[in-house]
Amino acid sequence: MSNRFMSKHSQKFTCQIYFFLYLIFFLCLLSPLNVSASGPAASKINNPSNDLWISVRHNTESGKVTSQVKSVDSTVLINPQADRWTRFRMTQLINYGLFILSVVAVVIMLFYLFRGRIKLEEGLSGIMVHRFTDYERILHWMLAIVFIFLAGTGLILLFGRPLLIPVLGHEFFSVLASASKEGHNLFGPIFFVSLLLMLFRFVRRNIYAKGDLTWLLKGGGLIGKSHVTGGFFNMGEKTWYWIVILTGLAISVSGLVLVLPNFGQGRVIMELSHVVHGIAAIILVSVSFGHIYLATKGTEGTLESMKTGYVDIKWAEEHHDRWAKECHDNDRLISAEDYAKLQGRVVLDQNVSASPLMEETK
Amino acid sequence: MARMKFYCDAERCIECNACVTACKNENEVPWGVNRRRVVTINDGVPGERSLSVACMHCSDAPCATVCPVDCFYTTDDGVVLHDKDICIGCGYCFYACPFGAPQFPEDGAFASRGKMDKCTFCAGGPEEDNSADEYQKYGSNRLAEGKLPLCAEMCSTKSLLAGDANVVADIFRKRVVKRGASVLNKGVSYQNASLRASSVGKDK
Amino acid sequence: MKLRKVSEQVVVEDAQTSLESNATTSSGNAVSRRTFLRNSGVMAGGASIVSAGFGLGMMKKAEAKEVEKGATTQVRTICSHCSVGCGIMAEVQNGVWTGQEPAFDHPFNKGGHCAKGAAIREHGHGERRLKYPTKLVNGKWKKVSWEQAINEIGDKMLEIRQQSGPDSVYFLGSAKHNNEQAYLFRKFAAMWGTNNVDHQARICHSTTVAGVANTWGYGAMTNSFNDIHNSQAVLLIGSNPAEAHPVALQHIMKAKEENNAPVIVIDPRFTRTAAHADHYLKIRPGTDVPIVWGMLWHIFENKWEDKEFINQRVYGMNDIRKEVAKWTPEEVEKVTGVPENQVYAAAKAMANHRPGTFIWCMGGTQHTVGNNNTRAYCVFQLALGNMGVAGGGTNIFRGHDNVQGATDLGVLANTLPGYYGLSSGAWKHWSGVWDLDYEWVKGQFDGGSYEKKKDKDIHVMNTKGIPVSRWIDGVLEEKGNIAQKDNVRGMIFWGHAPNSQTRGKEMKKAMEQLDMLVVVDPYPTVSAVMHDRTDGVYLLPAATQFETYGSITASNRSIQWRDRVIEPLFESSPDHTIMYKLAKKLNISEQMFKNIKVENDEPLIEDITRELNNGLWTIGYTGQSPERLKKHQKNWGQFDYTTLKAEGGACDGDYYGMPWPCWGTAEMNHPGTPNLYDTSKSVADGGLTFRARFGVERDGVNLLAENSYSKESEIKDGYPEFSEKLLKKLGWWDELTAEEKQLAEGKNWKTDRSGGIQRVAIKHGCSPFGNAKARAMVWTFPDPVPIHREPLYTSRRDLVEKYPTYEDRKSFWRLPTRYESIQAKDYSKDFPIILTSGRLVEYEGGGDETRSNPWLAELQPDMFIEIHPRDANNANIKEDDDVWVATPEGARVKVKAMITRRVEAGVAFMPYHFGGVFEGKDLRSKYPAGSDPYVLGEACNTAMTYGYDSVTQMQETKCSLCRISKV
Amino acid sequence: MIADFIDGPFWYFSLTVFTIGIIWKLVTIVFGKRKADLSVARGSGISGAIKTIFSRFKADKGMTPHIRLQVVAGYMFHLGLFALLFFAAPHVLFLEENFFSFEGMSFSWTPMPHWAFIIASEFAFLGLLMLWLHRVLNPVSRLISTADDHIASILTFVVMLTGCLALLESFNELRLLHRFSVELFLIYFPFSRLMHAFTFIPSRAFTGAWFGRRGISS
Repeated sequence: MSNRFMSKHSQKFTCQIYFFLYLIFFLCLLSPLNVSASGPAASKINNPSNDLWISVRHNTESGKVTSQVKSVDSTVLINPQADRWTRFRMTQLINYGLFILSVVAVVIMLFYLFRGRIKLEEGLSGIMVHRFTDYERILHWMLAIVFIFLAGTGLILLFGRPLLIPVLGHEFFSVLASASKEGHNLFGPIFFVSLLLMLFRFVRRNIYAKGDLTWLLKGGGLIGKSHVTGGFFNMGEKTWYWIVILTGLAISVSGLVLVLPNFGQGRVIMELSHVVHGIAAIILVSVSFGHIYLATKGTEGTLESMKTGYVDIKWAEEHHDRWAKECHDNDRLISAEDYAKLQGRVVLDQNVSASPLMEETK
Repeated sequence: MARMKFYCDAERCIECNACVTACKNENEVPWGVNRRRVVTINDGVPGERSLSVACMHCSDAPCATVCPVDCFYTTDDGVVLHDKDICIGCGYCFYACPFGAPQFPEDGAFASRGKMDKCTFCAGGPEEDNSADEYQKYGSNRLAEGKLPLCAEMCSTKSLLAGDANVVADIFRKRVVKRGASVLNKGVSYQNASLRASSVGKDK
Repeated sequence: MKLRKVSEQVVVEDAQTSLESNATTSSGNAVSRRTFLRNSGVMAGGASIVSAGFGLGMMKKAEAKEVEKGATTQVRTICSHCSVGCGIMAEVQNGVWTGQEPAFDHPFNKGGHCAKGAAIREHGHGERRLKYPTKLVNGKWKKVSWEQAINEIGDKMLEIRQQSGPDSVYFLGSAKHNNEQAYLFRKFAAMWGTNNVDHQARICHSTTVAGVANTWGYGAMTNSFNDIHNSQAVLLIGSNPAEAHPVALQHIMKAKEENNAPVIVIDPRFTRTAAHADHYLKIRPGTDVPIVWGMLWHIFENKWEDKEFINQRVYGMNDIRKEVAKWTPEEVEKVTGVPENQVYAAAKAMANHRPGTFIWCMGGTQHTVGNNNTRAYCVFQLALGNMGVAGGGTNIFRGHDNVQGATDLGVLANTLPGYYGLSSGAWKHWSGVWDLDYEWVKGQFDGGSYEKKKDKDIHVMNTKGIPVSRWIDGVLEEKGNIAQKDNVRGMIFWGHAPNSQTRGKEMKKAMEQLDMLVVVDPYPTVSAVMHDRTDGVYLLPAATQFETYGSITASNRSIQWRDRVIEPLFESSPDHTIMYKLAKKLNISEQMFKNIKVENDEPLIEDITRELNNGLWTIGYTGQSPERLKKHQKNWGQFDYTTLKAEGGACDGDYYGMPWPCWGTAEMNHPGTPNLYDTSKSVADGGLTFRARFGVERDGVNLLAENSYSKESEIKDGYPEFSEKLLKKLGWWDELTAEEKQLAEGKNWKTDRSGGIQRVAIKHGCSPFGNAKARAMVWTFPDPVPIHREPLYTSRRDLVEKYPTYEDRKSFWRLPTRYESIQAKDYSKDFPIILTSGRLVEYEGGGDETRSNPWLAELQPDMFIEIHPRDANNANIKEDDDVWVATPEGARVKVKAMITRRVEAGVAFMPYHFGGVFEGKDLRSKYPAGSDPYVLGEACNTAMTYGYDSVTQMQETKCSLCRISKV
Repeated sequence: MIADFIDGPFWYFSLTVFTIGIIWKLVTIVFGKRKADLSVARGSGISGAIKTIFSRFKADKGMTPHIRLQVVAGYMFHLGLFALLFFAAPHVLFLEENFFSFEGMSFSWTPMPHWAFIIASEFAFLGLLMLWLHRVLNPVSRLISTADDHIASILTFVVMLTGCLALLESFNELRLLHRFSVELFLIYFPFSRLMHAFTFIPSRAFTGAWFGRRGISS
């Protein structure tokens, strides 16, 4: 779908509408009703029809518009928004969306190539601290799984026509698309729910505090070797969190508007929701690339926190020095052996199984 | 190569809804799905005009442009049709169409949009012409029988015209000219006689 | 949990395609095209729009086998909705009505249809039809056999007859019957021995028939829809063809666009017709006479009238002048609310553009002064000389598809077929036609006498019956006050929607008081549910007009032959068959079907046609033999779109449908009369003069035409109606053949069954019924000169004194009838808003049929009332609010509010097609299972009030008073 | 080709395996040898059994605070799944057409409306995901889980997923996918912990009887 083609399309289509309307104007101008206007009393009688059809074209009639067919927007004769939405989706969303995503991907790849994996300066100590409870991790992974599923299906629907149809062919692609659409619609609400749980669970720890600014100034430690400070969550994580919450909510709400077609919402509302949905989704997906990279390949020791809920104290000190300090103070460090037992890597004996740490399950 | 078009003559349309029921009749469209509708502007006041609208079979159809599975195609007659075996009922065509032609069967809250349904210019679908399967999905295929859409054929006042764009245009042009000419012969129509009588005074 | 027959699933699925419905069926006939295809081995397609589950059937790719098509046959038939008479091409496949093609070559509609006509094929589904004879047994509907139903009904009728005389059974006929069935129905009543027989014409155009017939002879549309092509001006009053006769607009538009004919609409409501008019006058309901006199005032004032025409062909125009002189512009504006300049413009338009046609419908007829209105319209046309010319005339659009025919065939309480009246002469004539002994017929009637004429007893057989508009009172009125032996005890609704009649509340009471209520109809109708009876109700499923055949008369008097499209669905059977069964049960079939062949209980339609051909000489129903009618139908493409004349071809020279009068016998081959009273044609070619019906002179004034005569007339002046004597006087007697002479001896053009007199008269270019003047002044009516009288329930108390209504009548059509006693009381304080009613395009009549048609029902789901924004605001009503509409007689209806400027402030409008909800109570549960219409709603006539025309007992539905309040 | 295989032979095969498997399992459980209980009866075994079958629907008081998540998610999933299984319109029709139609007559029940279907499936998915994630992420449950548990969970998830992907009810491929997953599920069922769908009754009954006999309330 090249830009050139698109612009051609939209021009043609507008002409279409105008052709239709000019015909109507033509009729109005020549109908007896109006020729009379050019008759003797012309000065007194001006022709209301012209304005009428113009207002119809812009869907701004003043008079009452009715139709015996009672369905959504059945009284809208011409919806001028439709054309704009079409142009937005075809020339902007698809093209720029594809552009942004690929750029982000490339940038991360380059970053990895040049900066490589961010190792812990002092390496792993084996001493662990507890960071996330089971519930928190369950939430995270649920959101993650659902998000990836939604992103995948969503992207299929958005880019499928230009990218996949040539490969898969119409029939098979529409099978895939149908599945994607149904899945997308069905998992949307689950995403919404997990997002809300996420919001409540983590909001307290993600309120910006002092120190975050300096983190920002130091570029989160990515730039240069200098050391950055951070609490339980550092500036970067907080920002990511807020991006997820805000775009997520935008996506969810607009999504619900689209997925429930029959609460009488008009086409215009749906078109707008779709615009919001698309833009927000592109943002979230592209940023998530970064998150996924940093949490897995990007930095050493991070993935651990979401896998087991425990992190190496060294990792904590490096990325969340203030929190690490707390842990030291409250003496929440766990020896390598205990950790091994907790993870069930060595056979448990009675008293460990009764260890208070089991309470972590809460 | 003919280009099929609908045209509704607003000076003649009286909102009798024959086109709507004719469509239901010919294609047995279920309750709630209306491929064609009549819209009345300025309802109940002088200047009231009605127009019958359905799919306009645009030369460069936005529905076809946005369809994520590319299920639309344009026939040699310039009729815009879609393939229900490919349609996934996403509703994008519904957003893209300025005329509100695409219809979706809905069943209560959380309705999953079924396959899109719209005016086919009585030209059926991709299936074999007039096959039972085609009828099941798209309704009848009158074009294949050399007939025009029933809505236009049954219009009570011959307001709704359908057929080759040039022919339609000719018919309409003739009409307009006639309207104009007759006015010129007979002087001012009585639309405004009352106004004149009041303003100019009686010409006894 | 549900168990169901697999065989039923077909229908259930089918129902889903049109609507979730519990339609069960007892017949394989009732299938739509979808199911038809499915039945022949097609699985629902993968993309089936019906989203049902995914059992193998639904989910497998459609294994679409090509249906082995039984040859598709095309059947020519006629739309059964309004009186335009649109042609229909039905496509039938293996006995199933699978398609409908436009009849492009049909002269009336050129393939065009309104919403109803375009949805007519649904009759072939009949999902919500009454499926089998049903009887109400202590509150429950019970299926019974035809035999049992007929027997029980018959026994009850005989019992009533035996106890209270034949007049206690009321025969309520229908305008939906074809001519043969209508005629048979009237004959049935005669054989039974009562004049208590009537049908919708009473409440639709009876005032037209009376008023127009008494003005110039015949009470029918004088020209035709197609003839409007010739009109230079079109005036519509109390008529909304855009909704009631949409196809008529096809012709009006032609005149408007090609002749630049000004289209003028006079109506209390800015109708869809008005929206397309050039000039619109919004009058106060019930002020038709003033507005017409108001226009005439300008015409006389400016000397625009056609003096020559008036001198030659009009009697009593001077009396009119006197009356019109009173209607100065000021007075007109005061009464009608229309300012002078608008009235002037309308008058000028009509005067400048001649010939102009004058169209009216129920807006003019349904008033206590209905007959005055219709006569005023006629006078207006007479004054402009618009009568008897192409493009002129009074084009009266009738309502139902065959209301014209049913009227002509005398399904009326005051006449025998052909407007012969009820005189002994008339009875003798018909006894002759029926080939029965007059005394036997007389014997069938009640022996007593209800009325006296110059203190001479009049036999019951010669006294008018109770009109349909008043049957309620026939039941409820004190026995002593009715001029009849006993109250009405048994009602037979043979194709009538009770919700098309006013005073619903009293009707409910009446229905409950009856001994027996029989409904013969394809649908249960509101008659089945509006009452709270628990037994004594019978519903007999009649076949629709597409399941039988016969002739019908369109509004323009053309008679068309309607072919059978499909066999009767379910257990229904054609009306004439049911009539025969009942007649047989009542032991009158012998006489009734003396010269009609009956094959397994179905009388032969053609024989009936021939019999009525042999009797209706007055209005020339004699030339239209079944053979000629069928020939016309087969060749309807050969008739001219404007003149209706066939040039060459099988029907060369004929006018389409041989519009009556089609003089003489079929052998005479008269072409029919396209435009009545048109002297520019010879009578033999459809020309005519005004009928000499009212004598030759009055108080020394000549009533015959003066040097005006039809083309090629050998008598160059007026002449009286032809009779044996006149022929002898003229010396034309010997031109009759021997046989003709034998039959014509002592007879006149009406009663001579040889047709000789008519033949000879026409041979000499004369109209058989003479050549007279039209009566602008009808001295036999309560108001010889049409005058304005305020409605009974009027909001203009200030005008009551000057324009009072009539005095109450002691006995009028057997019943006491109230006028001034009602008008005396002032209701305008509590009921400030004028209430009027009318039609919607999607529905027709009582609407039971159309509301049961999903394609139509979807378009009009709610009963509503149109209210002006001012009134709405005053009552604090918003769009779509539920409102109570209360009327002075204590009835109230709950409807949705539609706020619009269509109606003037102080006026409200309701459509009258709805039923099945009564004063807010939904009656859906009371319908027999599966036969409830898709759409139910309050019947506007539940609230409509008392008021009847002073001549014909036409009901007043167009102006009453109401109070509108939010629920 | 494959379609016919899935709709035909394989369907019947899986059905047979399923039925026979179930019956065999239950039989072995019910009529399996058991040590005679020599203890002196302090109460009725029957009543204990019946009591326990129902009492076990409620989580143990002491445990509740620790397993709130599992309980909530567990109920969401099981109830949702039950509704989907027996009241989804397509399933009702399928069952009617394939199991409950005998010559001319057919038996069916009112399916739940579309919206209810959606809600039910949302619940089921939410519950299943939570449970499985808990199984993976909680060290203890991870330890006590075997491959069987994971396969069972995933298989169930796949069945549900494919079902929902085919929601438009028009692409045969998707229906086949769903059906195929169902068939795998059926074959796997009798030989896995999925049997708990049937066995939870006898197991509870036995424990209940055992306790009841000893007069232990459970």
